[in-house]
Amino acid sequence: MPIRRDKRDRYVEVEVGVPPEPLWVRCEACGELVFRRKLQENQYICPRCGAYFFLSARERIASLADPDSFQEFSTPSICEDPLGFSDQLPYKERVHRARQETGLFEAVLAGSARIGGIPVILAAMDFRFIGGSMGVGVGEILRTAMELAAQERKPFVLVVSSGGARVQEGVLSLLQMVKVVAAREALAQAAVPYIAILTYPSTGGVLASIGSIADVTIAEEGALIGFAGPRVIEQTTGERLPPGFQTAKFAQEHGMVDAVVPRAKLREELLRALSVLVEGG
Amino acid sequence: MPIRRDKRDRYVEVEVGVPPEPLWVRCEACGELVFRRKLQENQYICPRCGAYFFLSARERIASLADPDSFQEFSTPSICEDPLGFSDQLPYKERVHRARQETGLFEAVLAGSARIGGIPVILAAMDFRFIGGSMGVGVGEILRTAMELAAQERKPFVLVVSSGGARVQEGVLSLLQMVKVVAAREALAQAAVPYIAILTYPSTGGVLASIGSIADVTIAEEGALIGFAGPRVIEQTTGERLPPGFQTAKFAQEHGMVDAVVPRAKLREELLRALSVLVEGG
Amino acid sequence: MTDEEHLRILEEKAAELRRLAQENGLDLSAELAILEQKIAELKRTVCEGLSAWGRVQLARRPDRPSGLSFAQALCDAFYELRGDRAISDDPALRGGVAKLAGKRIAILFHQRGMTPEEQRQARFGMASAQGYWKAKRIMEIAARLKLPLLTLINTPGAYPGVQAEAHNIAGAIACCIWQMLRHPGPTVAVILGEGGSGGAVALAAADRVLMLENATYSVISPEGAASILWKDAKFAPQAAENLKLTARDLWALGVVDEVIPEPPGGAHTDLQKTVAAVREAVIHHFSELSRLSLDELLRLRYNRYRHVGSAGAPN
Amino acid sequence: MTDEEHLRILEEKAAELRRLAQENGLDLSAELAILEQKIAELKRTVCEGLSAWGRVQLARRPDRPSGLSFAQALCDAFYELRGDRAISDDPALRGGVAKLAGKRIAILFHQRGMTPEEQRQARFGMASAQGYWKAKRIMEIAARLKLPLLTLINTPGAYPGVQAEAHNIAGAIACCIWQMLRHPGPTVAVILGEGGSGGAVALAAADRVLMLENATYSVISPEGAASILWKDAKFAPQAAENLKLTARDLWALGVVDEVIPEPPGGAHTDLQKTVAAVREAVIHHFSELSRLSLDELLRLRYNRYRHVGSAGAPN
Ligand SMILES: [Zn+2]
Ligand SMILES: [Zn+2]
Repeated sequence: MPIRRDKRDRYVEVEVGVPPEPLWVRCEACGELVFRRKLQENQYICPRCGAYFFLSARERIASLADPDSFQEFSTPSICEDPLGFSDQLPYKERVHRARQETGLFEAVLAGSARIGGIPVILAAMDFRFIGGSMGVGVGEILRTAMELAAQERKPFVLVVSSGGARVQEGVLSLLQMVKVVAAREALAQAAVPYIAILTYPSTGGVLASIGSIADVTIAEEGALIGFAGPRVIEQTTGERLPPGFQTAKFAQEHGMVDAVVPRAKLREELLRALSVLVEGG
Repeated sequence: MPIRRDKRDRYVEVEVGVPPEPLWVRCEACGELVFRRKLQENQYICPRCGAYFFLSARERIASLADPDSFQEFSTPSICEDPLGFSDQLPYKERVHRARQETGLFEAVLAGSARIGGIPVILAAMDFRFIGGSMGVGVGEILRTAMELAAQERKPFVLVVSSGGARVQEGVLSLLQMVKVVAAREALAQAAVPYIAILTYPSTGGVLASIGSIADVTIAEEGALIGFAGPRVIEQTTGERLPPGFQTAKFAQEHGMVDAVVPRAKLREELLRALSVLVEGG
Repeated sequence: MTDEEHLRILEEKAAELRRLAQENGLDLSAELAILEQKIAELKRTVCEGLSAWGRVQLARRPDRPSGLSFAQALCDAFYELRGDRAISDDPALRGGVAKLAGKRIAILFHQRGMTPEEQRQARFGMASAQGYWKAKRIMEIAARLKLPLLTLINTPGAYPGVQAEAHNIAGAIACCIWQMLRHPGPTVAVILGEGGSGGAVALAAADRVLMLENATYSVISPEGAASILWKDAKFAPQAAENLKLTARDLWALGVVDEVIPEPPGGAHTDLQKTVAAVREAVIHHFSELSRLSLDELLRLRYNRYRHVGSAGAPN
Repeated sequence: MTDEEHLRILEEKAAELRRLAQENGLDLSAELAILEQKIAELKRTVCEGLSAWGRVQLARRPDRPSGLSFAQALCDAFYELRGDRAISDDPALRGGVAKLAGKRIAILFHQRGMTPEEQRQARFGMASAQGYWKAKRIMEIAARLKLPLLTLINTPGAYPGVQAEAHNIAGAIACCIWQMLRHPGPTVAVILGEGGSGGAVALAAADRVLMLENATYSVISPEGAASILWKDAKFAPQAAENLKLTARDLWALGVVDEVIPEPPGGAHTDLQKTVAAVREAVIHHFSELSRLSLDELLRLRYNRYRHVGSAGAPN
């Protein structure tokens, strides 16, 4: 995993070296060096200060799905680098590196799974993959997943962890917002429930599309939930941000989410929602 | 017309004596004695201070409809005094007096009309008739008017002037809220436009049903728009009411109305809306 | 001595007998049985003989069945949905998705609170604009997922406050009525305690409206009616009588489809029995409604409300 | 000397010639004709030769066609609808019902303002949560009245502010996209100036998307992209080039159905001509769409967006 640090707030990420994985990682919230296995056992929450480290898509799925129940979908066929984009690095190279570093095809991992025995379509975004940004690949994976959920009448569960749209795919990434909302409408047409879980971070174009229009919206305690980044807000408006701005609690106080739950209770909460939302049971 | 004074705010009503009508009326806002004909010519706005006197249903219809175009509907057949209600006066007696004083069957007058040549179904409430309150009679007249509008595909225009539900008809008056919303749905099913004009006063159960769900909502400048009365709010919550509370401007600032217009421009505004909302033209 | 005072004395005596029996190892079951029978009779008399005003008092008891705990007892499972998605979350009007007798429903209910702190938070069940905007949102989810809709009503009325007005509480109530009328599935409303004016009717535009025996449903509080019409709040009992706000009166008027009997002494004396009775009634009506096609359901619903109080109507 | 500077000098000369001719009663029409031809040629060169970054500058001009005055010029009649019915009214996103070529439509557009005061009020066309909640409301009215929907887009993006976040601007944008996708009638979006990210796409999920020749449509501002990807805002021109944000680029990508030519020199140089061109294009597309059944319309719309960027897609 690459070193990624977001200075905006207290949430921290795994400190890494070269593979194989380092034994110790530092919590940026409290400075503690934590034994890696201990961190894993504690669901990537700092045992000293309680700060949330974000989860990779695979870790997230492992934490929610019944053991061995997840069956990954095949990767979609998409236009790679549709704009021929290049900044300090060619976009193709960025994608290549992200794939190598994460072992994922794109910033979201989707498949069929069971949660407490209930068959679902489950997708989790991965912030390590170019900031969990949504481009054509993410859009296609989500669309396919939702259309299958509609067809098979299985609830769709999405764990959001995204900085927003994939800048390097330009308007095509913007239009993925429309694509995933269209697929969400397919779910609605089939009266199939959709549950969104907002984690760190749920921002930008992903929040302003598929992240905000679930039937049930659960926020993880450590989530960051907002459309615009705090720096952009401060720079554009000169406003001072209130304490706790864009936290899960802020979203709850402003009526945006149905529940805020700690990571350790997320699966239980999801199961409670699912068992009410599915017929029978 | 009876003497009616509402102490809540600066809006005033016509001071009366025995028929024939008195030559002079007093403006309670500024104390001026105004020559009656002059007041009429000025659309019942005090020529000295600009305070709005409310209009009777007939005056309102005359001010909006093309001359001689209004054709009143026949009165509905309703249960009179369905609860056998009696307070300081039997309810039947109250209705009887209101009918005599206003020359109306109920607190709303409805019929077909033309506005700038456009055929419409037009209804105006009359605050003099037991505070413009909505009981079974008002509910029936409005329902019939809307169902006819839906059937004949003519826009429905309603001028609200109501203190709320007709207390003396108990739950039956409460259920008129449901009745008029059901008829409003009939308009929607027929894709027929509905324009509400909120005047002094638009409150209680009428605002919380048919008054708030038009396609176009125009407030007269002198309107009072609110669900609960200022005294109730102060007594229940102990809150101090902000200046301008529940005025047309307050409603506009809080996104509740599409336009606020002075009485003299109401017909013109209505015509502008209608001519866009009807096909052809 | 009123029946109620008599009842209290008998209940104290029974409690003492039980204590004596336990402390001294005596068998007083025969004596207790007689006493308990008397208590039961008296309870029935108390409830049956209640004036409209007496029922208003009963309907307002903070320990009336209602709110979250009642919804949870009623349903096999309940998942709460919160927030209006634009302003905030109102603790006085709550709801979500639930399972009732194994079937999925959406549910909405007023929360009054029982402790003073809960009551303050929930404003004694007076929901604000945000509550009704949330209710509309949950109704839309129910429509999308094709869930039957159940509402449990117990509110003095919608909240009269500056912020409620600023967020258009009137429009929110109107939209709830409208959405309930359009709901593409069966709808049942149960008035559990107070059914107070606009705040109640916002959730009551249902295919079937049921009332607990001692619940009330009124266009205005008796005190409000008394001070407007009699110019003196002391006339509240008289206003209550005139307003025909009791379950039986409204059943006779054709406004209410079924009066659900309460345990002797009132619903609060035996919540479990009350839950069971409400549950049975609700399941019965949903099951009846589920036999109708959607077109029929909507047509019957519209007709029900289109004709309230017109000359040909059942009342 | 750049072409633009050259153009300004020639325009000043022409103005002087006209003044001379008028003041002195001279016939300088021959000289003027030559000059005007040169000006026209130069204008064409200026526009055709524009870099992506040049077009970004052009698209951002405060005198670009957009807003209320443009909507009024475009339509035969316009009646504005205001307010989100729950919070307030946003002056940066406006709309209502209108007549276009004698037919009823609903219309939504960004308002940027031309004077500094107007611009401050309208936050330079950055609409807040309330604006998008209002837009959703107007879309719902359009659906109810079965009106075709036209959107005119010109915004740097949605407003990034604390109140916008508190009122759930992300949810409001998502709901606009959703409602536009469900709209039971033809929808046409025209990007007139800046089509800035989420604030633009909220109104752009249409059956047909048209762009003025010098308009832009982008996932992020070039400055934003430059500071994120190049870590230096000075790379904005390079970012602009890479982002493929011009009308022609997007037409080539299949995102845009038609590029509406602007008068030589840009849309702001001849608003009347621009209005006429937009009007003609919009009427053309509405007329094409009106021939489709509702089922077909929705199917085509869904397919359009379901396949953006997938391997089999037209781009
Ligand atoms: Zn720590
Ligand atoms: Zn005066």
